[in-house]
This record gives sequence, C-alpha cells and structure tokens, in this order.
Amino acid sequence: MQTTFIVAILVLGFLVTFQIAKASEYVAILRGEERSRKQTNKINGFLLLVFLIAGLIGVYYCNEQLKGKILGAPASDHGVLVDRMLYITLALTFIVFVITQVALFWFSYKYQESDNRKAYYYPHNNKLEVIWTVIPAITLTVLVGFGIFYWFKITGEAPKDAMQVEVVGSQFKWEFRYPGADKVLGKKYFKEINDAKNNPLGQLWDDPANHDDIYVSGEPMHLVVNKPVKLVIGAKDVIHDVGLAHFRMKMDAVPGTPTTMWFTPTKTTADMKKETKNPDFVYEISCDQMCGKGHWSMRGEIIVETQEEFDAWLAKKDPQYAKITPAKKVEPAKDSTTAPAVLKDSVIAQVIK
Amino acid sequence: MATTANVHQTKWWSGGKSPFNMEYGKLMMWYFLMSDAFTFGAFLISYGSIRFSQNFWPDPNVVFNAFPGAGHANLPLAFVSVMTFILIISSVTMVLAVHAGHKGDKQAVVKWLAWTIVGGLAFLSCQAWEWHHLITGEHATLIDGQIKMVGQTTTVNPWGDLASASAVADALKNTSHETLVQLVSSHDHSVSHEQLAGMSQEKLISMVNAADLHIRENGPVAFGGYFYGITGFHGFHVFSGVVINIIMLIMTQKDVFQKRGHYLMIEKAGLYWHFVDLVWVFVFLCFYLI
Amino acid sequence: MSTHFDPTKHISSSAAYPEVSFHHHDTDDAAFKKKVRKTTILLSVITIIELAIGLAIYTIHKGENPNALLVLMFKGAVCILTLAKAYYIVSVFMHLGDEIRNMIMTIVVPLMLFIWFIIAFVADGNSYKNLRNKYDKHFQESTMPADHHKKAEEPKPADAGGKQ
Amino acid sequence: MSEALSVHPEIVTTHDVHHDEHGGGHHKETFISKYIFSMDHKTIGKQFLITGIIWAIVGGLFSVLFRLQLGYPGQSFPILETFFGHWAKGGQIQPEFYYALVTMHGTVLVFFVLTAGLSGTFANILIPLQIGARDMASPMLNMLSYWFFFLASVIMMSSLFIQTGPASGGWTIYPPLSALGQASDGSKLGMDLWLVSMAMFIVSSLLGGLNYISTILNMRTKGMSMTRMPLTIWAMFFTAVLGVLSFPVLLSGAILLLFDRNLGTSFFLSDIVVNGEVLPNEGGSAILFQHLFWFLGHPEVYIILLPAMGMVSEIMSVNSRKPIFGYMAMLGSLFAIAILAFLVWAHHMFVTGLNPFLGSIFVLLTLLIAVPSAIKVFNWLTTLWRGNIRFTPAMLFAIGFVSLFISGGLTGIFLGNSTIDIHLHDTMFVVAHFHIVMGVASFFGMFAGVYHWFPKMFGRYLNNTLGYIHFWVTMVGAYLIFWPMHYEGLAGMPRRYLDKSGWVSFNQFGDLDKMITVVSIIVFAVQLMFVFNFFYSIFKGRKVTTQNPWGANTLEWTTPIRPGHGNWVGEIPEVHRWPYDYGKDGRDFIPQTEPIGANESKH
Repeated sequence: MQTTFIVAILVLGFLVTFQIAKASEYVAILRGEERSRKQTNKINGFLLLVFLIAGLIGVYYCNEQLKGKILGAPASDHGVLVDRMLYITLALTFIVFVITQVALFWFSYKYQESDNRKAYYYPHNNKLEVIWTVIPAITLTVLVGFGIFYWFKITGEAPKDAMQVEVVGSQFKWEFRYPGADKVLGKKYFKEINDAKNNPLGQLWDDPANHDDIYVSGEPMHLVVNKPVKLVIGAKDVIHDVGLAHFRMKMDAVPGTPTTMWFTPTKTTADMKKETKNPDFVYEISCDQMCGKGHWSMRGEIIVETQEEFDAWLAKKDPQYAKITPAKKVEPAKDSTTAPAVLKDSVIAQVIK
Repeated sequence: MATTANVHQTKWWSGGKSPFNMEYGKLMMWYFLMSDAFTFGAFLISYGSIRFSQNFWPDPNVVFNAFPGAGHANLPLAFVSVMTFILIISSVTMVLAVHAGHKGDKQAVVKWLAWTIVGGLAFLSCQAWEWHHLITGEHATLIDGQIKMVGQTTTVNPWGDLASASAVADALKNTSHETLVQLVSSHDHSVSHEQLAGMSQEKLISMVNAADLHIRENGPVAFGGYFYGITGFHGFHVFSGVVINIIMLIMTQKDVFQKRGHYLMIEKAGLYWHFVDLVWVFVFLCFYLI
Repeated sequence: MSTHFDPTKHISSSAAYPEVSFHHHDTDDAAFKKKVRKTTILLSVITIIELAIGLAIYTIHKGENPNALLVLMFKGAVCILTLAKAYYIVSVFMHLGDEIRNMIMTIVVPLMLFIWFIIAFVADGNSYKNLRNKYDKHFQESTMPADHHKKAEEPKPADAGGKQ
Repeated sequence: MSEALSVHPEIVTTHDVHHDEHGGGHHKETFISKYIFSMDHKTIGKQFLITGIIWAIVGGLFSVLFRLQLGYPGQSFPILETFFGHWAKGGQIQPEFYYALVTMHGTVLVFFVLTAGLSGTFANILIPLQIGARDMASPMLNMLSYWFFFLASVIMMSSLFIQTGPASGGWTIYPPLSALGQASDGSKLGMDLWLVSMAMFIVSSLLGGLNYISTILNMRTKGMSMTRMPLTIWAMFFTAVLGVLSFPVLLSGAILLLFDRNLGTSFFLSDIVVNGEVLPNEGGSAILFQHLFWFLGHPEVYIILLPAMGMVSEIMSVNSRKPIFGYMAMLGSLFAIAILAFLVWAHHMFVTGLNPFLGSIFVLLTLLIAVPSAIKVFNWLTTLWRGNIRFTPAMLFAIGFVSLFISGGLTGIFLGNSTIDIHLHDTMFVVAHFHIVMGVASFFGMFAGVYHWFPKMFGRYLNNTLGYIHFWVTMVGAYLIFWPMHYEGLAGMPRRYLDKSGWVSFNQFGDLDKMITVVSIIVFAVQLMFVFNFFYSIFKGRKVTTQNPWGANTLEWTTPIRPGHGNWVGEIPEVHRWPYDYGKDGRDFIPQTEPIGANESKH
C-alpha cells in the first residue's frame, strides 16, 4: 500500500514536472529563445554560486556531524603513523579542494554570459602551465616521501621479541593459533585439515614445534598491551582480510600464500571502554575482502590486556595436540626427531595414520 | 601553435593521407597483432610469475625428450626443434607468397601458400603427437604417499624432484597392486605380466628396485596447465592461420585478387602467420629452453 | 572480412598524392630473395645455438655440482638470442623494417610496457615464494630441490630420464 | 576505400557507384540495414547509447535495491518478494541476492554502461564527424563490434535469470571465491556466463578500439593534422589505445579462470579446503589473478574517464566562447595519464601481501598521476576564467564533472598512498572515491555529451527545463550520497557489508545510511526522467533549425542537420586551423574550415 502510494506520488510529481517543462519550452519559443536563454543563464549562474556556498557549509556541517564517529585515536603505534599520514594528506588536499572548487564556481558565476563582455582569447601561457605542473609535483613528492617512509616502517621486520599469533580465515570465521612455550608455530599442510580429527588447521603432528601450539577459536584473540605482535595470516578457502579498524591495520588472508603484519597495541580493551565510554567496547576483526554470502558477518574479536591477564588466560588453554595424543600409539616427539629430515612430512603423517 | 608543432613531419601527419603510408586494413592487422601480443604476453608472464613462486620447476630437457618412433630413447629437445624448423620454414614460404603477391604472380602465390598450409598442418600434427605422448605416457610418481602411474595432465605433474629412497620405500606399502605389477614389469622382463599379477603385495615390493626406478614426486601442477593452455592457445592460432591461408588460397585460385589488382589480403594473412611464428619463438623459449 | 568500403579500387588512383602508396619498394627480386635467404639461415643458426645451450644446461644439471650462475648466464643468453630472432622475424618477414619510421614507432613504443609488466609480475612471484618459504616450512621442505638439503641423505642420481 | 575517401574527396562519387557493385542489403536501406545491422557509424553509436541506457537503468535499479537493504536493514519490503521470490524471502533482501546485486551493479555500470555506452557511443558518433571522414575505417568490423557487445549483453542478462543467480563475488571476481562453486552460489553457472560474456565484450571492445585507432590515424581529412584534432578525438584515441593493450590481459585472466573452474588446472588455486572438502590444487597464486585483472582494471578506469574528459574540454570551450586553455598541455596530460595508467595497477593490491618494496614503486607511480590530473583541472579553470559562459545543460554537466573530478581525484591521493591505504583499503572510502571520480564524473561527462550532441544525433533538442532539473538534482544528490560516505570509510567500515548492526565499530552510521538511500532513490528517479526526456525528444523534441546551433568550430557542425551515411554531401571540407578559435580577433568563433586570414593574429 505504502509502496503504491509512493509510486503514485512519484508518477504524479513526474507528470507535473514534465508538463511544466513542456510549457516552459513553448514559453521560451514565444518569448524569443535568445531572451529566455539569457534568463535561464542568470538563474543557473546564481544557482552555481548558491551551490558553492551551500556546499562549503554542507562540508563543514557534515564534518561536525560525523567527525565524532570515526573511531577516535588509533590504538596502535602503527595506527598513529597511518593517522598522521592521513592528516598530512588531508591538510594539503583540503587546501587544494577549497581553492579549486571556489575558483570553479566563482568563475562560472562571475563570467556568465553578458552582452557587455567579450570572452578573452587566451589559448595558452607556458609559464603558468609550468607553475602548475611543478607545484603539484613538489607537493606530491612530499606526500610520497612521507608515505613511503611510514610504509617501510609499518611493513618492515617485526622486532625480535614480538609475540606471534597465527590468524586463519575461512567462511565465515576466524581461528587463531599461539605458538606456545617454544615460540615457534609448528608446520602445517592443508591436506591434513580435518575437523573430525581435531586438526582444524592441518598441523603436522610429527613436528614437535606443533605439540605446544594452542588453538583458539570461537573466542577473542588475546594480545598483550605494549608488546609487539606479529600476525601470520592465512586462509583456508577464499581470500579474506584481517581488518583491524582501531589499530588501523589490514592484511589479506590468502589461501596458499602466508602474509604477515605486525603492530604494537597501545591501549587495553579496558582503556578503550573508558575512553569511548562504551562498556560494550571490543576490538573487532572485520573481514575486508569479499568472501561470500556471509562476508558482512565475518566478525572476530580481540582483547588487549596486560601481560599478567594474558598469561593467566593462556595458562588455562590446552595445546591442540593434547586432544589427539590419547589416540596415538607411538610417542610422536621421539618419532619425529629420529625420522630422517628427508622424509616428506605428509608421507610421515600418512604412515602415522 | 597547433600547426607549427611538427613542421618536419607535416608531410605525413597533416591529414588527407595515411601517416604510415599504409592501407587501413593492414594497419588494423598490425594493431590487432599488438593486442594479441598482450594476450600471449599475459599468459607467458603469468607463467613466469608462477614459476618464480615455486622452489622447484621441471627441467624441460627431462620432460621433452621423446621422439616419434624412437621408443624410450632420451632425445631432449629433438622433436621440438623439428617443430620449430617447420614453423620457420613455413614462415619463409609465406614471405615468398606475399612477395609473389606483390608481383601479381598468381601461380607463385598459390604454390607458396600451399606450402605454407602444409607447414602449418605439419606443425599441428607434431603438436598433436606431443600432447598425446605427454598425456598418455605413464610415469611412476610419488603422490600423497603412494606411487601412482600418471601422465602429464593439468592436475598432476610427474616431473617433480626425485623422491628419496626412504620415501619411496614407505610409499610402496600404500601402492596399489596393479601399479606394483607395472613397476616391476617395467624393469624386470624375466617374469611375465600374468605371473606378476598373481604375486602378493609383499613379494612385489621386494622385487621393486627402488634405486633403479628414479621415482619422482608430483611436480608443480601449474606446469601442465600452462603448457597445455599456452601451447593450446598457440595451436589455436596456428589452426586459424591455416584456415585463413586456405581461404586465401581459394580466393587466389578464383582470381579474386587478380581482379582487384593487388594481393593485399595475402599480405595481411602473412602478417598473421608470421605473428604465429613469432609467438612460437617465445613459447619455445619459455617452455623448452629455460 | 570484406566490407562494402573496399579500399582496393582506389589505390591505383592515388597518383594525385604520390606519397600515398601502399606498395613496398623492395620489388627487386634477386635482392629480396637474398635477404630472405640470409634471414632464414640466420634464424636457423640462432635456433641451433639455442638448442645447443639448452643441451648444455641439461648437461650441467646432470653433473655433480650444477653451477647455478653458469646456468643463469646461459638462460640469459638464450633470452637475448630469442629477442634477436623476434627482431628478424618482425623486421624482415613482417616487413616492419621497410615501413616508415612513424609506423615502426607505433608498434615498438607500446611494447615497452612489457618491461615493467614482466618485472613486476616476476618480482611478485618471487616475493610470494619467499613468503611461503619463510612462513610455510612444510612447503619449503617438500618442494625445495634435493641438492639443497637432502644431499647428506642420499647421493644425487645421475639419470634423470622419465620412465614410460 | 574509406582510406582513399578521405584522401580524395572526389572519390566520393566512386564510393557511391561502388556500393552497388557489392549489392549488399545495405544500399536498399531496408529497416534492417538502416537501423539494425547498420554500418553507419552514427547509427552504431546510437545503438551503443540506447543499449547503454537500458543497462544503466538495470544497473541503477540494482543499486536502489541494495541501498534499500543498506538504509533499512531488517525491514521488510513485501513488494520485493513479489518480484524476486526466494531472493527476497519475506520481503528482505537475502545475502546471496545482495551480493549478486552489488556484483552486477559494478559489472554492468563499469563495462556495459561506462565503457560501451560511453566511449562506444561517442567514439562512434564523434570520430568520423570530427576528423572529417565518411565513416570508420572498417564499417563492417564496427558493426560487428556492436553486435558482439549485444551478444555479451544477452549472455550477461541471461545470467540474471538462472537458478543459482549471476556472478556474486564482486565485480572484480577475485578467485578463489569466483573459482569455487562450493564457496558461493554465484560462482556456479553465473560465473561461467560472466566470463563468457566478458570474453565477448572484450572482442567487441577490441573491434571497436582497432577501428577507432586506425580511423583517427589514417583517415583525417586534408589539413586535419594531429594537433588540429579536437581534444575529444585525442581522448578517444588514448581510450582506444588503452583498451586495445589492456583488455587482452583480462581476456588471458578470464581464460585461465575458466580453466581453473572447469578443467582442474591450478593457476589461481592453492591449498584450499572449502566446507571441509580438501581440494587437490596446489601451486597456483590467487594474487596472480588480481595482477591480471588490475592490469586491465586500472586502465579501465581511464577508459571510462578519458572520453568524459575529452568531451568536457570541448563543451567547456564551446560554451565559454574561449579556446581551451593550454591545448598542448591538455594533450600531454592525456598522454601522461594513458602511459601511467598501465604502470600503476598494483595500487589496488597494497594489502594483498605485496612485496613492500614493489609496493613503494607503485605508490610513486600512482601519485605521479596526480600531476597531469592537476594540470587538466587548472587548465579547465583557466578556460572558464574571463569567458562568456552559456549554461546549457551540457555546460552545467561539464562544470559538474570538473567539480566531481576534483573531489574524487583528491581522495585518490589518500588511497594511492600505501600507508593510508592500509586503513582505507576496501572500506566505504574507496566506494565513495571511485563513485565520485569514475562513476558519477564519467556519467556527468556522458550527460554533457548527450545534451551537447543530441541535436547532431537526432536533429532535435532535449527539453532544457528537464535538463536543468536533471543536472541540479543529480549534482546535489551525488554529493549528498557520496560525500558523507567518506566518513564511514574513515571509520574503517568495510565495503560490501549488508548489515552493520552487529558490529560495535561500524553501527554508528544508521541514520546516514538511511539518508543516502533516500537520496539515491530520488536521484535514480530523476535519471528515469532523463531517459524519458531522451526518448520523448527523439520524436517530439524541438527541431534543430540551424546547422550550427552552439556556434562551434568543429567539423560535425558543417554536416547537414540530419547527415546521411557518408556525413557530408559533396566534398569533405578541408581543415585550416585548430578547433578552438573562439573569441579570436573579436570574432565569436571561426570554424576549422575557414582558411587563415591575411591579417589574423597569431597565438
């Protein structure tokens, strides 16, 4: 009913508009096309000026309305760099934006057709053109310089003491793996992935580095505040993307190609709850790469906490290996150390099975 | 200002004539070939990208070492060099056909076009044999912990790294009886196939001389995809080139060009044919040489 | 391919503008044939050299200690020879060398794009290999050629021929 | 022979005689040969335009539908279920439907509307008319170009009606999602149809592009040197070059993807476990496809934008009654943009794990594009300066184009900088950016072109009043829709999210999304009004009575008001000057055909 009503209104409005338009065309012909053209020219010239002023006010108003909603200060060290770069660029581009838009609409208004003026024949001016080639070039050199400097800082090698966490995306969930006491993530092979065998990540059990690896899913990833973390990112099925809006970080999760990112969270979740005055605040992992029908709901959470809290949380976790050990006949650690390194892991895994 | 920009070239660029001294059809053919070069380029560069993302890539000399009628002799690159020469020679005959066209010599055009078509068909036959040989030739390959007899397809690649003796020993345990029979009979001709078929799994394993087999792992499977994809796409070009040449031959026979007073169509067909040869030069480089 | 606009009728009538001529000038039969013969021989020789290099690489691979640098140099040489071949095919067989400069430029200049095209794609492929080797140890161990880390375990086999 | 035509106007007569020798259906001028399988570049251009308009309605309608979901998530619109059945169960757009809509919206508008509908239309109509040729180099291939496009359209359209729906992995169809039917319904038959349709589209685009290039190079009338060509033609020329060199790369990618989907190859697939099923593929690279895609995809942006730039330059000069400022600089910047377009593709892939060093080179190359873009903007501004401006609807759209190009171009500087792109990649900021700079701006260029050349196409004018309403609503609407969207992106809100209410970080924009939806519906309605105006005016519009209604210099206005096939009656005029002698020596305009006067001042 409502829809019909809206459609009816639209059709009616359209018919009225069309009749007016048709009539105005006739009126124009009657009054002389030249005269009516000059009149509409004045109206449109004026409207262009109105658009400029209203537009600039609108830009200001929009900013007032929305600036509070863009997540506030970044919660990681790299986020600070990203934001700084963002504001440098914003400052420069905004100046250019205002100057060029004002010039565009002002010129349009000022130089609208008039019988008193003849257009000025001005085909080129090499000096001017050189000036506005060089100035943007210099400005952009500055932006590129800053940009690449920060880029290398952000994508450079993670510090040696960074903790490692593996993040694996699949339709439509995130899974995590902590390297355990040895600080080494064990080897894995995708053909070993088997939920029924308690091996959701395809860990190769003959690699002793896997035995203390802790698998976490269905709950938030835990990170330590002010401690660099390096995420080793992978995907099982299609491309996903680990998007961390509050940390200003992002990296694709590509099946078959491991990717990484590192940063240092600088605010605990508790800090952020206070800062945002939102008791439900939580760091979120969004999937930023189209990954299928559940893409929009592929949500993960991160809790940033102190070292003690983190240790307490981790201590409660059992390594994934513990879940499969009872089923095993041989003592795997020994087995894998004695097996010649030549052997292909998959082959060994096959044999063990 | 606009008029003074290119004084020394005004003769060519000032309009009213072709700046290239060239009829539009030939110009379009050239630019079509440019775009086609980007199609092939993209294929070959993707191949390069994948190849550089792998630790191991099969040595072409190992893959392409067969020759029709030569049985199991190891003749690396022999057959493909024959193919290459066929294509070069067919390119030469095409040049001569185009040249004959310039002179308006119908008989010569017919003669050289016919030879070009023969060359093209010969090349296609060679490619058919090579594909057939690669797909049907079976090689003992270590795949997923067992030994299988596979050909070169888009999903398996029998040209991986040599498998270690211990891996082979482990894999033999998982290998099917039939494959074991094939393995043994391939190097032990003293026992008949039927006898082998009657033997037990363990007996067969003990008869396999793993060191002698040089069993390879499953190599990068993208190899097959790219090889068949790109040589197939090239073969498709050769095929369409042959079709075009046959049409040209018929048109020449029917004096179509004679009536027109020129053989420009032959020239355009020639450009296409040479391009096919040109692409082969790069396919040859990427798949067979490096 | 034929259109109702047939250019052919009017080419002969282009005498008013003598520079508009769509005919090649190398109609001198003997010289042309000589050029074609020369190019054919050149192409054949280059191909033979390429094959020889291919076989040389094969021999090096079979040897005890493959010299990676030497192989790389050989491969580079083959690439250069291939470019030479391509040059002769385009320039002589396709007569691009006989066209006027304008034409040659419109063909050659866009091909320059291939330089960055190739560099970027290959560099990217290589960078993904490095990522995998670094973060996917299983991938590295299962695909790295034997002579890098398996050598201690087994002697490198001499014959690499496939079995039928 | 059209070659020879442009060379010797006197051969025109031979041309006519010649027609009859071939005796094709063309010369009998039946309905079919005149309007359907026409070889007249003007008719083919109109065919492209009308097909493009139909596609634009379809693509625009898709955006209205998914905007409904975005503005009113969770609300039920029973009418949707009436029309779309299980795709909108309970009147709510299902996720599969939503993704099919966004994917098809992107595909349709980028390729079918803004590539074929924009550059296909105006390249066809303007190239022969403005360079002084009777038709394209090869009218036959030109006709085939349209019919391949038509075939591509039919295939793409058919994919909308199959059980599993059309492709729905985003218009960039990244594998593995697009390669695995198990991962998404849209990656089943719909994806194959998408790829086949694109292959046909690429063939069409190549046939067209080759024709445009050889026509522009080879068939200019006497005196029409390259630097006397209107900027429209230069823009079309670079557009065609971009298409001819980059579309084949997409074709390669599409073929490889088809193989991966149907023949078990592993070009783009590796290490995949989908829904618990372990796939055998190893060794491919999912990112490789993105390289191939963006090697086309980035030039594609300029394929869309350059024709609009060219037409805006021309229209701006005509209506300012002033020469375009810095013709050579405009031309040089077009050239620079065309070259750079090929070198920067991987800036769409900064966060794919791209090597940081390689990434930094792409940053450098990308931001270089800002220099020629800035030159163009400043030159447009200077063209307006001290002009005597007539605000025809075409001119208003041209001014709107410049405004949008500035706004969207500047946000490109954010995204091209890899550091900022880490945060903004794949957020609504990207959506806002490219819709302004490539979507709406190109549409503005297209509208400008339609309003300006409609009299040439149909011998009638579009209704002016409707034109002004169309402009103002679209202009205001475009900014209302896309300006605030940047803020969603700055908040990190990912694109292609159909409902953000479950997110702590992104649920603060509900009202904004409602506003955007309402505005986009209004804007869409006004576009329908334009379409009505278009078709109404073809038959009932005010008739054009003068040969040169805008007082323009270029050659198309020297043809009859309704030119027939062959464009000029009698000889093709010779050209004596550049096309921008407006306001020179006190004269309002001096057509290109007028010889240089003895006392004429130099510039």
